[in-house]
Amino acid sequence: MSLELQHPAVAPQRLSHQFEQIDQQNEIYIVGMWTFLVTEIMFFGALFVALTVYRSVYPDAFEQAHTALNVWLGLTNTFILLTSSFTAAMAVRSKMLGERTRTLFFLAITIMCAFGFLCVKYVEYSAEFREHHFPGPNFHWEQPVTASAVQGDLSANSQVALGSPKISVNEFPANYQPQQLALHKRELFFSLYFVMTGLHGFHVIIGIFVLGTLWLLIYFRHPTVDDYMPVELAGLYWHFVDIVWIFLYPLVYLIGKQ
Amino acid sequence: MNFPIMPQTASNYAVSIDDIYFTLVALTVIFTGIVTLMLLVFAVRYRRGTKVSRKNPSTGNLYMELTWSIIPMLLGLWIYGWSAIPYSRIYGDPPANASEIFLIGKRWMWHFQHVNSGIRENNELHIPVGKAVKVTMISQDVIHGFYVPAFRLKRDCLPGRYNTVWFRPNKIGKYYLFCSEYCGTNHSEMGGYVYVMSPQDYAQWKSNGGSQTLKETETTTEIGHDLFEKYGCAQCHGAQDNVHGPSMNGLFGTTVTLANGQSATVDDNFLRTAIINPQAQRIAGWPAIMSGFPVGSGDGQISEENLLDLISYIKSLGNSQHAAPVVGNNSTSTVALKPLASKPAVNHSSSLATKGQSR
Amino acid sequence: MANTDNHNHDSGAGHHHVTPVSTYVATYVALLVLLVLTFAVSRVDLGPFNIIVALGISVVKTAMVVLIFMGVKYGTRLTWFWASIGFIWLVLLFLTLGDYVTRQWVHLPLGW
Amino acid sequence: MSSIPLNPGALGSDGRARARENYLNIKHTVSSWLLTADHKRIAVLYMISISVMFLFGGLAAAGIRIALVRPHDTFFSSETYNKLFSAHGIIMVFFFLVPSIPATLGNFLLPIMIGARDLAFPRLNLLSWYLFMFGAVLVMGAIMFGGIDTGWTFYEPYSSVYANTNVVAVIVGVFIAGFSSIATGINFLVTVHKMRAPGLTWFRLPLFVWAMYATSIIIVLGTPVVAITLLMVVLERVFGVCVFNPACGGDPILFEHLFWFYSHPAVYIMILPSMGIISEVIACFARKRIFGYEFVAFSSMAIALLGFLVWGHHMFVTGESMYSGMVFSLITFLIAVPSAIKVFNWSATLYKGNVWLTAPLVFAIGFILLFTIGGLTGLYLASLAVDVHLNMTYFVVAHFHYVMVGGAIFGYMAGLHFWWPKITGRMYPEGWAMLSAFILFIGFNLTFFPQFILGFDGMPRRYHFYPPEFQMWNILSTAGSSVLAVGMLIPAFYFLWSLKYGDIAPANPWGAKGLEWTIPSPPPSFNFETVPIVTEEAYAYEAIYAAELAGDYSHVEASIPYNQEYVEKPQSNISNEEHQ
Repeated sequence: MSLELQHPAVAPQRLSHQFEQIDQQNEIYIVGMWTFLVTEIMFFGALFVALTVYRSVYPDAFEQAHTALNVWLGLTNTFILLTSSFTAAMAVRSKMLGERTRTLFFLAITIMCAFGFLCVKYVEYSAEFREHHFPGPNFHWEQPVTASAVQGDLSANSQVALGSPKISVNEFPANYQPQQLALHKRELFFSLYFVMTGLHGFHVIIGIFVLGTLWLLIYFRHPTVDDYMPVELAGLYWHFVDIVWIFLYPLVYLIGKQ
Repeated sequence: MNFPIMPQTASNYAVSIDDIYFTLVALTVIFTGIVTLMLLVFAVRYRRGTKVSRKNPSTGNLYMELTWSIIPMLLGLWIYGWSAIPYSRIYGDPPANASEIFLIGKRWMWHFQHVNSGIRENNELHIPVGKAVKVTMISQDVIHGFYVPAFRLKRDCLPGRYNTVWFRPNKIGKYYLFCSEYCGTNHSEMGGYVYVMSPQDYAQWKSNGGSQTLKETETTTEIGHDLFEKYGCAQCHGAQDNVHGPSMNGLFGTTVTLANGQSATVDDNFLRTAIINPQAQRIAGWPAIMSGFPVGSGDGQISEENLLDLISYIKSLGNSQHAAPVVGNNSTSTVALKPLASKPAVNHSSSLATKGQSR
Repeated sequence: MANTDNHNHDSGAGHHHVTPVSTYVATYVALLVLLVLTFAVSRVDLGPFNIIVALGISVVKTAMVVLIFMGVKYGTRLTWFWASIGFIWLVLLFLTLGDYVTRQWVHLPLGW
Repeated sequence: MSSIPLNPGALGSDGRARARENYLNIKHTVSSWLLTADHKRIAVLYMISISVMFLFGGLAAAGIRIALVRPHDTFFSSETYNKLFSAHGIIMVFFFLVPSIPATLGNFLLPIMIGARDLAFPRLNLLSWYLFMFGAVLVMGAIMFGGIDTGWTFYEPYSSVYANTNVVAVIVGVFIAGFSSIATGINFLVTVHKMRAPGLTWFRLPLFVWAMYATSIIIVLGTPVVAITLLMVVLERVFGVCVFNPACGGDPILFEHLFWFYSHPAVYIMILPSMGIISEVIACFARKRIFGYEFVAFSSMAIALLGFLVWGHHMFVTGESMYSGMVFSLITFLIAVPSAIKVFNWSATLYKGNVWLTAPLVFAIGFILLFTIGGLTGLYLASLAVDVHLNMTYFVVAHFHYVMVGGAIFGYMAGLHFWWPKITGRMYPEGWAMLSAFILFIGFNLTFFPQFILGFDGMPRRYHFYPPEFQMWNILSTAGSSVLAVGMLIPAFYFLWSLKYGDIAPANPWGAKGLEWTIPSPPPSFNFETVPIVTEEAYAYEAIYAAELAGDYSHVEASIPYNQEYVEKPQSNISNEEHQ
């Protein structure tokens, strides 16, 4: 087995039976992972197309609906994911150089960031559920009255939402009734919001599972992770999850003018 | 034993579409013939053991490749251009004098409303020969397909959006009407007949009130007028009350600027959305005080049928192009407004401006 | 099993490129700056340019993550190919928008 | 797998032949099959699975044809009829046609054709079969216990709101099978890119490999889109989210856009591999290099790429923008060009060949004829105005059956016969194969040609009841389908028969070129003892052609009778391609 590597400190690798050379094997893994990521791009891409179409058809409804989202929590989550992407890249680098402790350290931070992301997401989701923003028969929408509602005053908002519809019938002519159904284009926004962020969150959970497994394997010095390739591939996946969020944040949280 | 080769031809499109069709049939026969002949002749003539000349076998020739790329391509482009013309007529704007018919598809029946006579019929459509007909269609549930083979005419009937198609029947007769888009259990039974009648027969049919089953004498426009009052539309959209909402007079067919800066043409689909979900495309300059009327049969809801009636009424208010100055609060609307004298302004809605939803 | 040990060094050796820590840190800082910029721009009303600027920044951020964090910059031509084809193909999917844009045009006078 | 000896074809030390180890007899346990990472065994597993699915799909089709004998059928209720055609479509499209050639012949041959020991990711390949089986079992269960009545297109809002059948289970099954297909696609792409034998440049690749490559690109780029679209239907049904439902402003046409973004290219997933097979078969039995190799190769890629730009031609009448329809129609006409190039190049290959009329070649000629008709009738549907009349009628049904049955299945049959000796080590009975080819061709045309006329007459598809004047054409079609069924059953019987009683196949029964014919039949577990080095282009039949014209047929290895002891013969034509 020939190992002629550019970097003197790079850890040794093993060759599978179907390959001839270690370089070939490495490139195959990387290209294979990228091909998988291409399918993921198309997977999320279809949702982005749906978002773009509906946003262009119902610009105002989307602009109104998105005010219910908490921009600051979204910003926090973007920050968390960018950080985790950085630490994931560092973990791959450390693993490539055979620095076990540093690898474990950076992987741990990446995993913690992923958990942090999910915690923030949990806070956001529970607020949306409290306000009946989840699409379906219980969907309910109220136009935020003040700018403070936009700023994430969750406790105040939730109390209002739990009560009866704020707009009472007697403020309108007798034959003119407020209709929740008329506001359903916002349900469309929230459907896309939940599907897209939910699917992204699902990818984060898979990422935690993969990175956590790697962490354990490296911790217990399992032979399958002598090679840096598993960490490299998990890193590629994790960066992809980050990229999806890089687009989700401006397109879902920052619609139109604030 | 009955082996029909082609359907009846009874509309202005039938002949032009058949021309393209039979040209394609000819091309198919020619090309399939060439390929079959080549394959069979070569396979038999050059089969193993035959004593034929096999000198200079070729494994590629750029000119031949170009020949059999470019000829099919040119033929294809010719057919493409030829067939795009009737297509753009079928789904394009109808002639101005076309009589209008509303069509509501529901599982599993077709419901027609003749706009100018108010006659309604189910699964049957009676139209006079030689007169252009525009069908505006919508579905109450799933996607249906309005299909009359004799007219070579098909259009999907979508839920939530109007589709239109127009045609001019040119042969008296009784023709099949099918649902072409799969819509559930009794999909194959969702059909009926289109009766193309002579003008005299049609006039008599019309004076008899149309189909025996559904006698309606009020026109859709008249029903729409009643609904306009019933739903309280007139309170804000009446003749002169341009404070809370744009007047409907002369609105149809104009181009308006929306609150989000885009411009839109006021057509059937625009009005439909405006009634169901006004905030989705509010005309610039008007307060966001109107709550929509969702489609349904409950309180405060409006049926697909009534929606069409309302739209028919609003259309009847004309699409005047007078460049009257825009009345209203700092409106950027380009709507031409024509005062309608007879309708009294409803004034108890003034409280709406202050109490309505704010954006 | 690797019986051909006279293999070409150029082909796959690039994967062993070890990016300096300083590059990663610089990229990270740049990403954070762009994030703040995204947020700041969304607070200014630029009309239709809000979305264009936001998408532009996202594209730049993505490019940085793909090229540096994911190491495509040092990858082989094949990696470049597969890393770009997904994004290119996504553009085809967005041709769907053509339908929505042109649906309004049905009332254009066509001359008959 | 590393315990398997790498030199399985060797003779015993006494020079006498012993039972040669191959991928079939190396281990006999059930687990050695179910946990195998060998691409050849996985191909066989796939072959068995899709044959079973084809049987189910065929039974559903028989039900449809029985119902359509009478204009007002009383044998089935309309619910049952709707479930039958839905089951037929879903099974045939997602569980037979899409995996048919890539997952069986492609899986078996692709690594061998490029001189690799296995695919790049053998365990992913096995996972792909398990995903397929899981999806298939789920879908079959859902169809058996309740069924689904949405049609294979799952159009919204019928599928999300109105259907009250097992939509969720079926869609989840299709979704999972989609990932199986994606796994295969990724595997093929990476394998073709990185695992070709030394000397095997892109323009020396067999055209089957080109076709598989083009197919894989479509799978990888298209399948995720339909997966997420169908997932959204499930979410609409289960959680009440609202993406395509018009009740909250959703657009059912957007569903159609996203659905056809995959499902139109999916047609090319079905037909491109067949085209690859036809190229192999025609070149082999004409004893000639394929005419215009580069054009055939690039036309595969052109079809794959252009195939992604034409999805809107399924929606001319739905309310898609008129202008959008015009663009999609134009590109659809352009895609006819690469198809025409292929057909003419195949025909030209036969010219001045030394044509050996075997069953694979007869199937291949049948393919070209039927595909020509299928392709040309596609132009009727691409013509905007004509499509307004023909869309959603039996014309469409006839057209895509000409492409998918006449195309994909005839191609699959050609390939199956061509490589059957390689896969099983046994020859199929030639006479029966010829007979079944002719029966299939006649039965097929009798079944589907009347449907073109029915379609032009205006009979809509998916109709249980129809106007009585269409009855005679339908009776003709049903009669044809029974002939077709006989034509399908004959191969099923003789293939099974040949497994035990067929003549033992030599390494290269056809005197064909290509790396797969240089190794024994059936191939050893690791395909090649040493990595082959390729020094010539694909289909270098010149020497064989010259020899045959001179009356020398010695390169065609005679079948070895069943009772003779198998002795491996020295293979003269290997030495040209392999330099150790």
